[in-house]
Amino acid sequence: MHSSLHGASNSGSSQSSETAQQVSAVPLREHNGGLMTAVKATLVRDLTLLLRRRGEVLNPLVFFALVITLFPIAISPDPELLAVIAPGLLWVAALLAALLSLDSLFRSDYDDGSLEQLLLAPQPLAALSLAKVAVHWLLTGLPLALMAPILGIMLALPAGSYAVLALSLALGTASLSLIGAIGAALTVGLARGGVLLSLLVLPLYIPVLIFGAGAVQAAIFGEGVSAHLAILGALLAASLMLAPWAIAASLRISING
Amino acid sequence: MAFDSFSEFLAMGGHAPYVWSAWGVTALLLLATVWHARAEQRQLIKGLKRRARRANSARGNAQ
Amino acid sequence: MSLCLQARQLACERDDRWLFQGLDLEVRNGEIVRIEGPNGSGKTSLLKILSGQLSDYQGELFWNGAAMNEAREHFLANLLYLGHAPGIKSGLSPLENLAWYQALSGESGNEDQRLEALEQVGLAGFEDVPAGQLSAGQQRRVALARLTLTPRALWVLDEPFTAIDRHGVVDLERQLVAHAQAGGCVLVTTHHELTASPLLRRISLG
Amino acid sequence: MWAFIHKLGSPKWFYGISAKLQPWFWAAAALLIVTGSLWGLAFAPADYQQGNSFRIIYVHVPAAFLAQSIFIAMAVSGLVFMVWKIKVADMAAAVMAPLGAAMTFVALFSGAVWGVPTWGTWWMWDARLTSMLILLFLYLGVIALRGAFTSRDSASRAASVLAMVGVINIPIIKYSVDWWYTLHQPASFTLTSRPAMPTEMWLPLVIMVLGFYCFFIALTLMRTRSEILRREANKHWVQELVAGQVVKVPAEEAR
Repeated sequence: MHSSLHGASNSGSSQSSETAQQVSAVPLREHNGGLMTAVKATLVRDLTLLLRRRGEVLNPLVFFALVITLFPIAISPDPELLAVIAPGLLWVAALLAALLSLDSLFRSDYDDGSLEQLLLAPQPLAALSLAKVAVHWLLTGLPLALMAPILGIMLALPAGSYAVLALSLALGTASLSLIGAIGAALTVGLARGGVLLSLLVLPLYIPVLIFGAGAVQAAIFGEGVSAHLAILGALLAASLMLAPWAIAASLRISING
Repeated sequence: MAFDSFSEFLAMGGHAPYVWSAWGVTALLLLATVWHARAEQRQLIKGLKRRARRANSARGNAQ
Repeated sequence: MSLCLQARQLACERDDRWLFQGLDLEVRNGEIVRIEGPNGSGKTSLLKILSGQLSDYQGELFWNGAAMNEAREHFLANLLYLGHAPGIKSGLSPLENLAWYQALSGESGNEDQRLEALEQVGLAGFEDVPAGQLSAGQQRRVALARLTLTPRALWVLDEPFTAIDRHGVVDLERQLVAHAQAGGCVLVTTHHELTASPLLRRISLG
Repeated sequence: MWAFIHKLGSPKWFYGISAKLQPWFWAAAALLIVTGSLWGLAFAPADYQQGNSFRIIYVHVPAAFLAQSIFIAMAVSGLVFMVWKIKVADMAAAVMAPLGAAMTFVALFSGAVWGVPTWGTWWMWDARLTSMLILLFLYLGVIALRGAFTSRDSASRAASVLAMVGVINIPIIKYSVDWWYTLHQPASFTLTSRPAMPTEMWLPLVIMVLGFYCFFIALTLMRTRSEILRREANKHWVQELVAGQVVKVPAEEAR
């Protein structure tokens, strides 16, 4: 057992303090804010990276379209039946597509060592990770929300619910990105974290799914959707307040190995 | 007493399969957790004792 | 203001095994401190503890006399840590990589500074090549460009000589000595034998 | 106060005090559960609507209570571990998770079985059962996450964070599932919500609930003790403790 330490600091400390007096000191910096600079740079960096690898941005969208194609084939092409299940199908498929891309949120940063550097920045880690999540939503959740109405047409989604579908998805996927990022941060240090990530995150997605799909259904039945959207907004506000701290704490755990 | 006889008690007014399966599974799980905890404890202490004895005899041989 | 990083009775246990125990350490300006020890003796863990990344340790850390918890932000503002992985994004050019690192500490900086830093590490002409197309040694040099680009008093370098050619090793070693002479401080682990210098101090683990 | 918290945090102290407490909780659990079972099964009157199938309530409700309470206890332990670095709290959290999952399973199973005479089907997407099912997934997530790490310290901290995130979400999940259920199944019959239960019906239920809680405490104490031995096997006090017992054994063999 290697338990003891040989010749720790006694060997040279006295002599080195003498040398320390001979040399001038490098001026120490005061930490002077710059949080906005750091957040902006992180946003720009992640956007640039993802836009250079367009495949990664497109894959969730293709997955979304593919899954939606499977349902009429598996169930029935009957427009009336499809119209009934369309809100739920669209929401579940979008949710899975958003989940699919989560695993890579911190993975490449972890692998190349820049996550370590992110944690050592003299800025609040919560704010920096929020920037990363924002980019994830901008390039996954938002495109999914914009694409959903097109797939809605293919599922014979009744008129009048398209705007609500896109809006509820845009609001909801933002919460999904935030909650999912906690799971991604917890599993980033694990070699095969992908499946585990879904297991951790999917139960937490249920409230968003209920009110998101509920909003579209309410729109179809001609009921008021403002309550649903308000709750989705409240969920987003709560996630915005709490998730960044959980993400930061999780990242610190993962970096410890 | 809600039942007139023991056989009536067992029959649970025709709901016997449901009542007894629910209670049975519960009892089984509770007992299983206790048994598992006991087995776990015994095994641990046994392992620790074996280790201590080995350490003891090693010390004895050295002397 | 002088610089002082102190560790008192530092101990690190990793899954029932003590990596080190009762370690007292004081690092001041004008020093190069080399942490030595065989593989698995906890060199990287020690550097991670000293750079505030690992919280799972016993003992106390002080930065300029203040407990690390309270001085953390000031400490991080004066720290430059380079780990095993260079932390270079393969999808970004060296210039873009450096720009992010500069911004992380709150400085926007300008392109001339970054170009100059890259030139100093011998990467002139590679400024706009995606870092993924550079060799491992060149990527390491991009990371090392941060030493001149973002001046920090305390350098914590984990195996900085990895993948660097002989010429680069000499340059880097000279840079470490110059930093210490200028009053900075270097904490380093390396398998490369550093030239003896009055500024160099060794600490062995394990 | 601080001294007390840290004393409580010392595994050795906890090992000693839990040895004294444990038998009391086991006795209370056994007494309460046996009394409650006899009373609930044989003496409580049958329900005027559901007949004797209603007796499932005496296992379903305590299990459901415990399932939720254990998750909260696990999250609180996680918080204590993260804030004060008290390792015993994490050991307790680690042994609570499987029991919580087992209780959730009991609640689900008894609920499903109860559904057959009540609704005529083995599974209903009833609000309570659906929340329970989600809770089971949350438990499985925590257990799986703890198991996935190679470093025990990281595993503990990750599981603590997940338990805390989960406990914040449980009320939200419960609320949204209730809301979803009323939307889709307006004014339907739920298993356990009933107006004014007579005393001889709810008293055994209270006894069973208390018994289950005592059982949970006793089992957690016992398994935390095992966990302490496992994790502190290299510590001096554990070796002394075991050595004291080892010395006795050869003496017995010699006779």
